[in-house]
Amino acid sequence: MDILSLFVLIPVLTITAILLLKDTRQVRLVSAFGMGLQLLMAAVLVYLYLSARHAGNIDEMLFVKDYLWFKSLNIHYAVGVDGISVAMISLTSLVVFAGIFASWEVEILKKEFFISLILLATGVFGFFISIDLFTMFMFYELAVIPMYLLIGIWGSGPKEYSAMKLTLMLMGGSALLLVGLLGIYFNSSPDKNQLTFNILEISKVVIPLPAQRMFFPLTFVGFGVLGALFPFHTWSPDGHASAPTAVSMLHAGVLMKLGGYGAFRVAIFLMPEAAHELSWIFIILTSISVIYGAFGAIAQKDLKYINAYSSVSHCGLVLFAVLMMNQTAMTGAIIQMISHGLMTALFFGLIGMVYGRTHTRMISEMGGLMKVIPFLSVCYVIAGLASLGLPGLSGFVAEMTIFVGAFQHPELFYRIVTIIIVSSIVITAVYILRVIAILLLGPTTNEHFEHLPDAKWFEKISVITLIGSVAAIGLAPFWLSTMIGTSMHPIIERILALNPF
Amino acid sequence: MINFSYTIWIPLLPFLMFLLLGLAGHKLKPKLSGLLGTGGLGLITILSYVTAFKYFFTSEKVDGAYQKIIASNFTWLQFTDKLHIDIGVLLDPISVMMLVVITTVSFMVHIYSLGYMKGEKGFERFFAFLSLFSFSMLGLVLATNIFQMYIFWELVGVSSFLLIGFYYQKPSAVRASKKAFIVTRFADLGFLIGILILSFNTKTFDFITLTDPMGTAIAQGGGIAFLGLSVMTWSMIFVFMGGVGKSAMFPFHIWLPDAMEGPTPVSALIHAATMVVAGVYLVARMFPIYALSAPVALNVVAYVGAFSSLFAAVIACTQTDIKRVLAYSTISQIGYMMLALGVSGYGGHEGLGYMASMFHLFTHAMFKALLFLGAGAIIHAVHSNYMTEMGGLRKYLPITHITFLIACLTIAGIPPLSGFFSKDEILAAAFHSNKLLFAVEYAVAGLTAFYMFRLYFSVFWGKDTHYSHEPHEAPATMTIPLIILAVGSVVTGFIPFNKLVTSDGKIFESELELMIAIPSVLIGLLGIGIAYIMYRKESAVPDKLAATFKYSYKWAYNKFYMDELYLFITKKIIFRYIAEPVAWFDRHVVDATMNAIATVTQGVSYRIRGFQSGQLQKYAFVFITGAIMLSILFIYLWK
Amino acid sequence: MSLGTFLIMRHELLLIAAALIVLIAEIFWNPDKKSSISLFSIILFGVITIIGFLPSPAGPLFGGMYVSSGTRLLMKNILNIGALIVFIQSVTWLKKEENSEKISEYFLLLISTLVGMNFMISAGHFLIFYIGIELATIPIAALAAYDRYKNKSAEAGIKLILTSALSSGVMLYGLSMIYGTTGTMYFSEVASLFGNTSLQILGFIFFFAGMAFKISIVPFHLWTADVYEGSPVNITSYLSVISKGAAIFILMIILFKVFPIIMGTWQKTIFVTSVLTMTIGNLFAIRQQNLKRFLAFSSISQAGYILLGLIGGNQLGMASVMYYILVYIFSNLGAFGVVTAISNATGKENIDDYNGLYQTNPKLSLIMTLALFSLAGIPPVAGFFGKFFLFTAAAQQGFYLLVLIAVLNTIISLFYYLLVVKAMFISKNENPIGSFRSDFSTRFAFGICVAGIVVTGFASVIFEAIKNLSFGV
Amino acid sequence: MNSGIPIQYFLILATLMFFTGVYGFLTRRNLITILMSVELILNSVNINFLAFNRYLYPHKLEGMFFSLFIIAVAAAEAAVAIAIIINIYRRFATINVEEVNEMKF
Repeated sequence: MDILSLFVLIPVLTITAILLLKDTRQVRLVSAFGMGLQLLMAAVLVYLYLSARHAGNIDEMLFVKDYLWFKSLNIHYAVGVDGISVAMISLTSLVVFAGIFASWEVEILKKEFFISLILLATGVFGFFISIDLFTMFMFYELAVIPMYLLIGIWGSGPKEYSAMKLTLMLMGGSALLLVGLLGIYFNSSPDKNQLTFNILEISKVVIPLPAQRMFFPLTFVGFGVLGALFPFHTWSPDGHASAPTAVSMLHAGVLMKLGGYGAFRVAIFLMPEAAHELSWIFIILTSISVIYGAFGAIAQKDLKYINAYSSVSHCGLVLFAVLMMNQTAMTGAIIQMISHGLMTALFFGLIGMVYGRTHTRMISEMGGLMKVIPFLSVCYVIAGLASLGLPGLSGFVAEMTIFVGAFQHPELFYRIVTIIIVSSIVITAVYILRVIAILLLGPTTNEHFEHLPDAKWFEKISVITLIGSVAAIGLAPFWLSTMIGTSMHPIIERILALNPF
Repeated sequence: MINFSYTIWIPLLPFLMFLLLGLAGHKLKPKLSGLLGTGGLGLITILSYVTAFKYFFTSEKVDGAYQKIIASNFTWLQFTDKLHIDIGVLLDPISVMMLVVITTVSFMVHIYSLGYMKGEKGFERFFAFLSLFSFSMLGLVLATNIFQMYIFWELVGVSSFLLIGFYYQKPSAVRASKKAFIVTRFADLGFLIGILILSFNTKTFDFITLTDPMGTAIAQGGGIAFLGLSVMTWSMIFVFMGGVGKSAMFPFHIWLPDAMEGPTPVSALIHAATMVVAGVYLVARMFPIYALSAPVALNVVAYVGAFSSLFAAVIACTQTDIKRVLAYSTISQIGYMMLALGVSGYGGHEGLGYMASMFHLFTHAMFKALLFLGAGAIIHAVHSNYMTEMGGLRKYLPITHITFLIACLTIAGIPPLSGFFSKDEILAAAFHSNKLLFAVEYAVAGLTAFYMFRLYFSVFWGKDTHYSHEPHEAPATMTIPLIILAVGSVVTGFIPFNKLVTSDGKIFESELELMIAIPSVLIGLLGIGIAYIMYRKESAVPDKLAATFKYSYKWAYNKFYMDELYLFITKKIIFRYIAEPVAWFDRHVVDATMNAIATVTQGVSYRIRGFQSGQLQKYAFVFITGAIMLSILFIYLWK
Repeated sequence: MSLGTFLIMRHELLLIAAALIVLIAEIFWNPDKKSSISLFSIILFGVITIIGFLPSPAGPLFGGMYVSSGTRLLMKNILNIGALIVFIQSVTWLKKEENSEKISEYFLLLISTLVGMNFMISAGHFLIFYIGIELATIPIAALAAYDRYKNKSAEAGIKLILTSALSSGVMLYGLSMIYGTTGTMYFSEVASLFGNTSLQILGFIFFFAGMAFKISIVPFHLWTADVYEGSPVNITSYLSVISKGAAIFILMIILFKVFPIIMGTWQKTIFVTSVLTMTIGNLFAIRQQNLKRFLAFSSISQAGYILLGLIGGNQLGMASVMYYILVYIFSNLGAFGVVTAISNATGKENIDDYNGLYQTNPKLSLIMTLALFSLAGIPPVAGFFGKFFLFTAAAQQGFYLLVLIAVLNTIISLFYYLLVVKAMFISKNENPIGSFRSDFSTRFAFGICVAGIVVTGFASVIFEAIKNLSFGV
Repeated sequence: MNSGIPIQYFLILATLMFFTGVYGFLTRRNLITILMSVELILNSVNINFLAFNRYLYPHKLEGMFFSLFIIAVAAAEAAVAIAIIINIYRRFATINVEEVNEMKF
């Protein structure tokens, strides 16, 4: 059994175990065990990957396994992983592990909650390990549907409305994506009976330019909808605000990364000429979503809305960097995905814990929590500093790589847009500090928030795993950036070979 | 080659101390954590003294110039093949001088805080933040490349945010820390843009390759022009913008007076000696580029420095809170240093301004720290910040009184003290290159003497106010640093800076120009005299004077309404006219279009529900017309 | 003409035999155990379905009027599977006292419609085709009016019989035009003699109108909602799945074999009608409250998607249509099964009555969710694969615009499918439908449907088998 | 041999009959009359088949067979329709087609 398919098998086994469980109390223990095992597997995978690379294995994808699925359409269940997907898998396992512990006190329908949560995780893991477009698309859609139930049943506020809006918009994105994939499939090789869905084989063939011009926007916008591209981001604030803690952690932390990763791996890697040609439209859109998201966050009153808008801004940055199509910017985009994934999961986790205690998310109603719940407040400050790019935490590494990379672009227009994007670090600082100042510092305004219980053990585990990984990337980014950089190299070579700009 | 690899411990030790106190601080007894912090600082002070001695006196010089020694260096993050961030230690005259300054002042502040902060609730948190600050400041100073400097630049910003907001219960402290962080963050944005432009053109971050006069960076600096100025000038102006933010020069000075909300040792350490001079250090570090390939930027530095010093000196004369007076005097003194750098040339005697600025930085650190710690002792005794509520303290606080007097005399530029030598060098440098700036600085020297002694007389002399309870002299741990610093500010005047710290590392001869020294002493005495008349004894002269210049006094007192202007910009413009419309736009336009699609489909489905009328004959009618329409379509219209 | 050659018609012969056996059996059955007739006829039909899968000789009969080939056998087998599930689901309904004495008529009529469909599918001559289609329609009209004690059933019956009569009239008019211009009614000869004259296109369009009535494609679909709502639930499921499936199969065969010359025209016709069908089907489905009407409009929009497979006119198109109909059978019958079970137990058919269903009977709501997700085309259930292959077939011929419209329509369809899921899982209800335990036959039918939904997706062997058989029309 | 009436007359007659039948179907109130109009449509198609067969392809009798079957099927259809109409009369007490529309929208 190849190691990669284990990543899909373990969650499925966990789900079946939960199904067979009678007593609902053990449900969270079983899922914690399952996801803990998954985290362990991720660590093993990273170790194996690095040792394989160390031993001089230089082919693009490692641990490649290929099972024929539908012979007539040449669809394979092909799995393989390179530095980038290993990084994404470790991110996902970390966030899922923290998510499980953040939802320790779910009351209604415990079993169904954990089943849908882990189903979502299966979809995401499947997406990251597969290199066959069809399997990738199947896992992509599999990951979106549990969101409806998770937000609809366990959410708060206008949960039906936002659950429906979120699902429809994301499925709308995947609809465009389907047409894009079919376009790529039917142009994937000159002679008709060699058509393939396999990314590696398609990348060896130059898709004719008119086809690229038609299908690149479709695919990029299809993934962009999930990656919070500007006009299609409106599902994110409502969706996150009414989702339960763990769900918004998983969604913003991991699911939105599917969009960025997909845009990079499918849209740009397979259709570089069209990507380069049409990139100026999407550069404008993504830079709007960065600045727009940051400004939007300043004026919000609800904690979750602030974080939702900041996720729009950070994910916009990812798409922006991916479009720059040079080695540094793309590596920066991947690191930004990982760092933002961890940070936003941390933020949503903490917001959920604060909401669990004060039962309100309006920052005006709360104040001076530092004295009342010191552990959570300190973690919140650390999360805030990480998200505004303090050196020594992962935000800085990601953003600096993107800015320096984006600034290496030969054309002046791209460099001027980069300077506009760089100003987003100030706006981020404004809204982060605004929240920290109102929420945590200053005297306690609300009398019945005088003595709230501080973090329980499972909350501590969830928060510490995330802070630990954020600090690890921040302090020693070398291992991560080289891991991603080396596997970015062949991709960049292929892109530059086709259109040396 | 002397082995300097141990110097990596100088920044590393405070970082470990920060981790120790930060994580395990609340478990240790406050006393122990305080001693741990101070001990750590003491150790690295000794280390830096040893390094300074070995560097200046034992390491050999290549054709007369001190060498830039990379003690250790490792790649932290690889961007492109040529651009990568390294973390390491670079030793050269200004960085070793800064090492000495930072560690000395920090050590003094640590000892002082043992006394000042005793009994405070967050005692170990305070020392943890102090160690974090020392780590980031040392890291900044020892940076081998511009990106490492940017990293520690941000860390310094954050530690100042944490320290200013130490009393997080006080809303004013929270507001002040937030303001400080955002203003400096805005300036750091400029610094980052400068780095990006610089690195794009010169393809490197390292200081050595950048600042090497014969190197490629400077040679092709004048290259691609963009909107009139050469790209190198643009990058230097942006980099200087970062310096302006951190050193509280004119446009971004508003955060420094509010930063006084933090505990006084913090103000002494950060807002007098170390952090605020980071801007000066940055310009000094990049000086070869400024001087050789971006002279326009150097002029900008000079004029910003001059204007800030004049502007701050005028405001300082009207302030009543003693810490705010000292804060504005700091802005004014740093304006001095910036001016000195601005008017200096490169190499040999031309670099007099550079040497003078570094010299003044060194001496200013000593006596300004002393002034702040003295003010701390006064506030500690009287429990109030305002001069108006003090008077005749010389009887109650003898040691503070004497040390404070020495510091005031130094800053006023009275001969035997260090202030006189360093300020005189600056005035000489200014005189040789730019007469207008010399005149401005000359006036500022007078003003400085006036407002310092206004402070001194109204606190220690003036009316004998009766205090609610007997003000007592500060305990030993607070007075010892005062004495040491007082001795320091006396002795440092005689250090031959022209042999140690020069723009190109070579020694050059410079003697005291009496032609400038005498007038500067005279203007100093004049300032003291006026202050003596107005404030020595209870007198109505100051109020009468204030009445006559009613408007200008009111304006100066309210800091020329700069705070209100910034508040207006941030609150009104950014919040009301950008953030809220964006949020509204997102809620009512982008979101509304998505909902509109849904409502349109619902509307259409409502309107066409009539088709399904339940009438059999209507169905048949649609059936037949459908068939006929299709056949017409495909026979005639759409072949 | 040895008797052996008649074995080619094995499917039809077996069905006729079964019909007669059921008819006669009812006479000899002792009156008080009347309900066991349904069990007997289901077993009988089950045997026939299994025999259907045995390999059998293929070739023309009656001088080319009756043609049997591998694909057509596969089509017949798919229909048999669907019919078997409908039979099993109708056991509980037949147990009701008002239907007790007309159980065998029920089976007789259904099996006769199946015979009609089999003849229709293996027609080689328009006459056999006409007889088959009429034999398939008229008994269903009688079945629609089966429930004598409900107004709606009678109304459904009259609407069905009159509109189908009209449509067969229109179709015959078209056929007469085709006969007039080509002089023959044999499929093969018509294909060779067929030209592009406007009279012939008129004939084709009128013929297509008749077929479109059966598949309920938009301009001709208005009867569907009322008949589905009025007639008893099992007949509705039979109508929506088997009769529609058979009509699609024969339309596919005729388009590929008889009218290849005017491929351009019929591809354009399908393009127009498929867009209309999907959009209007979805637009009407959004507002429905009654679940039977809701599933009616959902089946109309599903017909729109199936047309995408037809438009290709290639082997992949045919295979994906057949595969999709198999998946459609399982998912639609799964959904209808739940509706049947609940309406038999409580008589409630509105979506609001389904609020909070998950609290009381979770298994039923899970089956309903799986069926709806399969209809919406969401992984991991089979509907996703079915829809994907349909879109691939259409995209292969370059109809990317149509695929885009279809894909956007799936979002609207996902909206109203999720409305039902929302009702079951999310909406609160103070008196939800009481938890009840349906009898063995319904649970067995659910078992088959769920197995079908889950397995046909992943098991690629099913699609590959269909692919190899297809295009051997 | 085709001395008598040219084929066009038959075709025109058949088309006229077809559209009168359709008109009858759409306008008449009474279900029975609607049924009669359907019969009209089917008979018009018979005429068509017979005319084509007789005039254009006299040597083959396919048209004849076809119309024979149409007549048989029309009869079956009418029988079932009338049975349903009787049932409607028993339920709705009317056979006015407008009143038989409980189900709509």
